[in-house]
Amino acid sequence: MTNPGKALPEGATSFARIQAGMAKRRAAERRFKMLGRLAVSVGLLFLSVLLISIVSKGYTAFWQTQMRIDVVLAAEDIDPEGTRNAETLRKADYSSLIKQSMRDMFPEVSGRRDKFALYGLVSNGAAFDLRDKVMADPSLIGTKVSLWVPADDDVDMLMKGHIDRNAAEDDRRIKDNVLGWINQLEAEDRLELRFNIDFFTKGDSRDPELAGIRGALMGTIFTLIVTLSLSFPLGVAAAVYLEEFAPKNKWTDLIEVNINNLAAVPSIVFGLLGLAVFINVFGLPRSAPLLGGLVLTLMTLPTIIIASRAALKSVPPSIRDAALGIGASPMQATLYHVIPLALPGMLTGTIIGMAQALGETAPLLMIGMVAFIADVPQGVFDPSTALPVQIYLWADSPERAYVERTSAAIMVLLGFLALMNLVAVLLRKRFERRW
Amino acid sequence: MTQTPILLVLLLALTSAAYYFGCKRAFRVADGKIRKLHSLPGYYGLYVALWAALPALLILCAWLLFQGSIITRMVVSSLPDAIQQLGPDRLNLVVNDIRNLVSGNIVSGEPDAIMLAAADYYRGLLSVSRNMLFAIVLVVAGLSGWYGYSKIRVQHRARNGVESIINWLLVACSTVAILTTVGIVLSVLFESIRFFQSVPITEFLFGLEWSPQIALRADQAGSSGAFGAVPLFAGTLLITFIAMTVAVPIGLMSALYLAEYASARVRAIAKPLLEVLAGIPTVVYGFFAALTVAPFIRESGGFLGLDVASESALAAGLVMGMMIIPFVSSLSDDVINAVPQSLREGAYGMGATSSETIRRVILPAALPGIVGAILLAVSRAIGETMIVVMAAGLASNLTANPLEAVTTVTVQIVTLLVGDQEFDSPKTLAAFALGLVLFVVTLALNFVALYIVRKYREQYD
Amino acid sequence: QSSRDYISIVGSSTVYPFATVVAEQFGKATKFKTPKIESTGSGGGIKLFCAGVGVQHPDITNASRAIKKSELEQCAANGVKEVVEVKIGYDGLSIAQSKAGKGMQLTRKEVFLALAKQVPNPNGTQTLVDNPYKTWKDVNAALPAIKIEVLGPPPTSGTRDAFVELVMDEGCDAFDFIKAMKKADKNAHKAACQTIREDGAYVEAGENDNLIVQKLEANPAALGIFGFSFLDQNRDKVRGLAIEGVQPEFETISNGSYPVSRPLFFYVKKAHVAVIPGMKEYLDEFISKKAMGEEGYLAERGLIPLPKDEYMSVSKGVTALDVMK
Amino acid sequence: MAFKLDGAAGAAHVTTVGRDVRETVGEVRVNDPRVRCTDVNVHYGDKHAIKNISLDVGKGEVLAMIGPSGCGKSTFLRCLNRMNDTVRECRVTGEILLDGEDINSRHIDVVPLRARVAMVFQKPNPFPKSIYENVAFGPRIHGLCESKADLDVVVESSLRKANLWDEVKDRLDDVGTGLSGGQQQRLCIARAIAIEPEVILMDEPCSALDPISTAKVEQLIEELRQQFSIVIVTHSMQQAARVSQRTAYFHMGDLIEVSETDRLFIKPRHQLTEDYITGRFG
Amino acid sequence: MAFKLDGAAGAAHVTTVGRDVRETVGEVRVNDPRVRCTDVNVHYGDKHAIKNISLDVGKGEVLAMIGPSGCGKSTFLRCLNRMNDTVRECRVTGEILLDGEDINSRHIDVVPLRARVAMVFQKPNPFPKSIYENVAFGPRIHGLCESKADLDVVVESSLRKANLWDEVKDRLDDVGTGLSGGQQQRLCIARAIAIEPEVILMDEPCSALDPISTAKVEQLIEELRQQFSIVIVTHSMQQAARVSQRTAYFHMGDLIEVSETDRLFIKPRHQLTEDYITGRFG
Ligand SMILES: Nc1ncnc2c1ncn2[C@@H]1O[C@H](COP(=O)(O)OP(=O)(O)OP(=O)(O)O)[C@@H](O)[C@H]1O
Ligand SMILES: Nc1ncnc2c1ncn2[C@@H]1O[C@H](COP(=O)(O)OP(=O)(O)OP(=O)(O)O)[C@@H](O)[C@H]1O
Ligand SMILES: [Mg+2]
Ligand SMILES: [Mg+2]
Ligand SMILES: O=P([O-])([O-])[O-]
Repeated sequence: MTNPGKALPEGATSFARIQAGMAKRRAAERRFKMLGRLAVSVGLLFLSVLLISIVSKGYTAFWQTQMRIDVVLAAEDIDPEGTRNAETLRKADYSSLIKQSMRDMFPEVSGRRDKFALYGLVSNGAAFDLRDKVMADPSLIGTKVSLWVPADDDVDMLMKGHIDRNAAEDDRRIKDNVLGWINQLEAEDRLELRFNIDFFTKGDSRDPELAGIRGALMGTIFTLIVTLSLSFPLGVAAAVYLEEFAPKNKWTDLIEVNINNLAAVPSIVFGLLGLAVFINVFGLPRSAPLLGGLVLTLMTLPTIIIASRAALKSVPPSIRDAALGIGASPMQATLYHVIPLALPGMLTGTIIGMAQALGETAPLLMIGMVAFIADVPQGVFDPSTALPVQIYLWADSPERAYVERTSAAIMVLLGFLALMNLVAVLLRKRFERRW
Repeated sequence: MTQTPILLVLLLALTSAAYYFGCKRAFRVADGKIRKLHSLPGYYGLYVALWAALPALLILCAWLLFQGSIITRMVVSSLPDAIQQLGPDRLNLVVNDIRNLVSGNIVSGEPDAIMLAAADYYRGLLSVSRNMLFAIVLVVAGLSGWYGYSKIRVQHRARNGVESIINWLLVACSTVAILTTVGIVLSVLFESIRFFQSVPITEFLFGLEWSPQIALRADQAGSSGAFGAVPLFAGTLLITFIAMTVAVPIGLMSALYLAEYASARVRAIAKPLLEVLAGIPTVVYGFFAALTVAPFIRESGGFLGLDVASESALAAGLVMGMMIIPFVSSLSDDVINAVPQSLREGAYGMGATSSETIRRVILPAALPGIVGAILLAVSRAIGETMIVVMAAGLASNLTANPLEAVTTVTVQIVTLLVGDQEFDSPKTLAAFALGLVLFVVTLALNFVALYIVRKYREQYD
Repeated sequence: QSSRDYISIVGSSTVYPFATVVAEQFGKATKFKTPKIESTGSGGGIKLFCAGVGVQHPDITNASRAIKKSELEQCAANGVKEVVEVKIGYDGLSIAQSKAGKGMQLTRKEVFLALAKQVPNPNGTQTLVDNPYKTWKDVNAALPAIKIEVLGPPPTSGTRDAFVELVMDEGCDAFDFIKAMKKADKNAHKAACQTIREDGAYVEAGENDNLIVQKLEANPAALGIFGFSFLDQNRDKVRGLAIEGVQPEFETISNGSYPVSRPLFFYVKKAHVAVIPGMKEYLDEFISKKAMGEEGYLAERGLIPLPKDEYMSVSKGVTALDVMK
Repeated sequence: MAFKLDGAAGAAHVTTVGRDVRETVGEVRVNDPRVRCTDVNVHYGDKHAIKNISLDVGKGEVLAMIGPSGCGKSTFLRCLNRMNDTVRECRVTGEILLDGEDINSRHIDVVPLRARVAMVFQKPNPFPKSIYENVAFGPRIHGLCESKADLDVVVESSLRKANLWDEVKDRLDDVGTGLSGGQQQRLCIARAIAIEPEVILMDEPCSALDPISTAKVEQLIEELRQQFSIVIVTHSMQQAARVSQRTAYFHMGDLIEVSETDRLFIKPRHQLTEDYITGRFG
Repeated sequence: MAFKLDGAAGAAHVTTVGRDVRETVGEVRVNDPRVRCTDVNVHYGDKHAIKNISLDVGKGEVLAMIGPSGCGKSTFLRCLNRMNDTVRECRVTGEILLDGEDINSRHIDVVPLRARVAMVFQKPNPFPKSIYENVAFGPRIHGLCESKADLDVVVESSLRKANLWDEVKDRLDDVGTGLSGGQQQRLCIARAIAIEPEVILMDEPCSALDPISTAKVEQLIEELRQQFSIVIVTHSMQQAARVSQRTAYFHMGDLIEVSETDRLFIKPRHQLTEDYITGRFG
């Protein structure tokens, strides 16, 4: 090389220059890496703050204060004719039996107001628990049984420390006399925090101590099954068509823009669409997971399509050439070589889309899934709600005890999310490779 | 209805059989020499299977779609005249009662003889229909399967046939997007038109004040009810902008870090964790933004002597940005990971540092995918509601100051739709108009984006 | 369409907590299924309700305001001709503040002065000027010198309408010249009384009352407007402010001495009563003493019961299924 | 040399007019062509990469294509099995007959076409799958093997023919992209011959190969020629001389000369050809 | 030949033990080494790809590496500027001194190292950017040019040296990936020399080049040698003979023989070398 430093000032070799610039570049490199690490940490930090705040608020909901009461199941109160007829047993006034047992425990309480407060110590659900017990085993009639029933939510809150015993009487929902009774019950070992099975096995209720997540969870599962089984194949198919097979013309441009645009449509508008099209035109039943699934499918579809297209785009053309060059049809090249390579990206899109669908409330509002539904749905046609709706509704309820249940429901939702994603994440890892 | 799964299973069995025999026949016509065939035997199998399944499925769907109304009509015509005179709405309730009787549900009162008879008739029709459906579907599947079967020749282009069917299926899948768009437009259009009849479209589009305080009626010209959408769009823009200034740097840097620097273990853990952020219900974010971030901003603002509203665009935008991090990070990470290793080596081989390689080689190569991810994130930010309702309030302000309260289009749509006012008031109708205008605006923006991306991509692709 | 063997209810989010309690009780105590209750907002509920007669349409809609005439007409146009109105009780609207706040006594006039967009000129002339007040002290020297900041419902909500009607209207009529406008120019009067300021002093919070409670807790200077049941549940965090010297309490609201409360309703489609299983029984459960009575379980949840005679007439009307005219 | 040249084409072939287009000298046509190209033009957007080329490939013939880098050899090669379809801005005109059938015609199905005219690319492009799967892919999709055992046989014999078997027999499950450059190239050759195409297009198949492997591949080409036609792009004139019967010299998109290989290297007819083979070019 | 061999290393170099490892014969060491490798081993996972190799690269020397495909030439070459760092399962041990400094040591920064020891890869890998940007990439990141005009000069001179200028001067804004195979290879060469490295590692730089371009590149190598050291992998023994002063013969991960090029081709010391260069191998 005759004049290597033509572009450089006299005397400076290019390596000297590189060396001179190194300190700055090294610093830039370090900065960049730090920024990356910082970014990931910020994201994770934020996540952990959220998680910690959720868990710390919600974990107590997995326990529930139960109260032991002794009930005299007098035959004349329940089944005076002794028929043991189911309808008779069902109609009997169990709540007065429970009231009686409360009176027996605190014979000194008198006055309508006080009695009223006393009865309020046990949950409204106790009478129904008792009824179910008697109907299951009519031989109990005529005996005195001792059973654990859920305590009222205020008692529960007190036991868990969410109501301050030392606050001024005016500042708490539990007045002094009631506090006295509770103390007495505690001293008699009649109050106990127990694992809250009902939370996982029951549907919604307006009594926090009876409210469970099962109905919403089942609704979510049904809804997401519909969503996943429609949106993944549809999304991938659309992406594959647009990226691999479609002629590039105005029409496909239009579809592309359309899809990008659908991603920006507010989710509640998809609810309007569901109402107008699926309910009013196709006559699908309101509030059904099938309907919710369809609406959420339309909502998540753009996410999956866009992610899948990005993934397909990044498969190098040489792979397609290789397959085509030995006589594979475009379909075969796509199926055997391109899609496997793009699958991680497609799965990411699905994970994110499903996560979004899992957390969405607004579109469900329009199609009747933001509702009080006590029965656990049995299929995709039964009316049901979904977990985020349950969370939303509980967060909006006045009763203090719903605060912890809201957080607990969020924990269940996140657990479900984690479970759902686990499969996808494992699959994605399997297909990931660099070449 | 409950028998449909059984029918589907039968059909599936038939289809599998069709596949099997298709393959077998292909073998036979080729005398066992596959290479004599035009396509792989599996394609012949698929060909026959598709013939067997598709027509039958079409009939099944049509049948299920129309069976209900036909049976209902027949039952209704069997009812006494007095009931038939009731008019469609009432009749519908009677039919519901009959249906409840048929399916053994609890009914409203003691059923009378007419109802019981009708229910019996209904039940009978239902079982006839079911049997006919079974017969027809299976026969059609058999016949059409046989047709496909009989077409198998050595030179029959089964692969092309199957592939073109698949191609049409793919086309159908991608038109779902178009149909959705049509559906959306139709479901907001009529109400929007009604809205524009009471509020001039120009006022709506260019009005600088949004204050649906007082229902707008003809006799109320002087009131302050104002439907100028500009502040809403400005608010949307502001919050989206704030969210993106959080999500894009953090998301992109995370993606780059995870794809290029992090060890496989860190990546395997951190990526799914970040994805959890997208799945946390927005109510949670809303509470977090309103109760933790907003007060923090207000206090630190007060500390600096700034006047910060207790509900600020900043709080909502920041938290929203956090929520959409995974949209940027995970999707970008995937496309970055897919950049061929040889490009990295090319840069490293000349003494580029990792960051230089990333910025100058990998990012440009992955750009189309990253742009897609960012557009998706922007879209998500535009469509988000709950966080803004809870943290940025509902008051519309035409401002670029992130420390003030603003509101967004979607927030207004939701609050207008679920509010208390009468449903034909301009307030409710405004929600539809907002939806429509937002749709059109984003559509236009997307066209612009497509154009820009195209132009920019031409340099690289 | 498939058959429906449960009651479908839609409507107000304010009535939702009460309707659901009744529904649950009804579902547990009878052989019928628990009704499905959607929380769609009063307007949305009435829209669905009025869409027609038939199983695909709801049987009942809850409302935190009376149905409007135009809506009833729309109903009739869609074939929903017979509608039974049921007034179920009152919802107290409380103005509250964090326990950490200073506490104050307010009058409706002061609230009006603090929140209206235009107020009578402080210099005494009988004109309206843009609201100049920054702190409560500006409004009334006896009040503390804290910034006016009130978290309240947005203009789309019925709670807001009620607030405007019960507080602002009353407050502004304390000024004679405005009151006089009512006769001359009804709309001007309405505009003067019902328009709430939009300069940030009144913060339009969402419809989530729990959130307002928590925001108040975080910001002791602010006041909040929300339903009485939330005040009741959060007495350790917030305190209700007395209006015209009356504290928001169960008793004061129920006996009418606390001025700010509004009636709640639900509307029944009479055509459905005979054919949807359980309709009659649900209505009976709702108007039973055990539910709606003075010591009924609804009262326990914060619904302010109807006065006795009103209760009697409502219950009679429901039993007879008297339709609205 | 075993095959006859078409008498008519013995003289210079006059291409249809075009001012900047050079006429081809030499034997463009053969008696019994497998592939016959007439007036083929290729444009990449504005760039006119192949200019009015007419050329035959005979049955059982090895045709070598030489010429300076960037002159259009690969582009022309890719026309022969319509690989240029996959390049968006690429436009091909003219007539290309395979066994008398125009492969550019609308109703031709490119898939069986490419199975008959297989291609080995200039840059090795193994699938990111196992070595076995790389080779087995073609036979699988074309249904060449009835059983796994058959397939094993085909994979092994293809890898043997490509002189790769010994190096990879113990690691058939490793990914193909983890091989050395030359190994990848041989893998791609093995992949192409596994489907037993009628015409094989090879774009510099030996560029990354050592002399021994090169010799093996050349030997393979000689074997394959018995049944098939082969078109090979090469930069090594020695190689062209060793393996081919006819050689075509390309220059900036023009086909300058086509002659019997021996003749072309010994007595080129065109000045440009002579300059190139004597190294005087450029 | 201009440079002296290190006396001590004149004899066979005894590598540290290892049963399956062959000893290298010939002049492993030189007097004034730029690069000195001692006992280098490379593993890809389980695969032992480079076995205990010791080798020097002298100042101002062109060292050619030959050997059958898959024998480890590229792998060894990639050790010299730590490119193997980028392969996840690759493990390198042993000592590699560049101007007396161990490049594998922890505190070495690979960035200036790779700027000093630049690499041209076996598979052309232009960036998906414009041709201009491809060449300007190095000078840009290393801050070698003050102004756009400077940069233009560097880009032009690099492209000229790589014999590509004439073909691309009108289309510097086209993407590099749209070039022909040989053009891409020359682009990669231009890209590497634009940063004026001290050592250039070339992995078969001429494999896709026609003879004329090859000659140009060889001439370039000759020029560069005045200042820098060059290690070149090639399959063409002629090329090795033409451009290099010393040649190393690799065989299945072993370095069999290193000799002055003339001597190695005329009088190889090891049986394997002889087999290979006479074509008797395999
Ligand atoms: N990334 C990798 N993973 C596993 N094995 C590899 C990898 N890269 C190379 N090898 C193996 O290491 C051995 C040496 O490879 P290398 O690329 O160094 O060969 P080479 O001498 O350059 O051959 P060629 O002349 O064909 O390029 C080969 O057997 C190859 O299969
Ligand atoms: N995809 C493309 N877009 C634009 N121009 C291209 C494209 N592919 C090739 N070219 C141009 O067309 C001309 C012919 O390219 P081709 O690849 O056919 O050359 P070649 O003869 O194979 O060269 P080499 O021996 O270097 O591989 C070249 O100038 C090249 O730059
Ligand atoms: Mg080429
Ligand atoms: Mg190599
Ligand atoms: O939901 P509301 O109509 O009561 O505000």
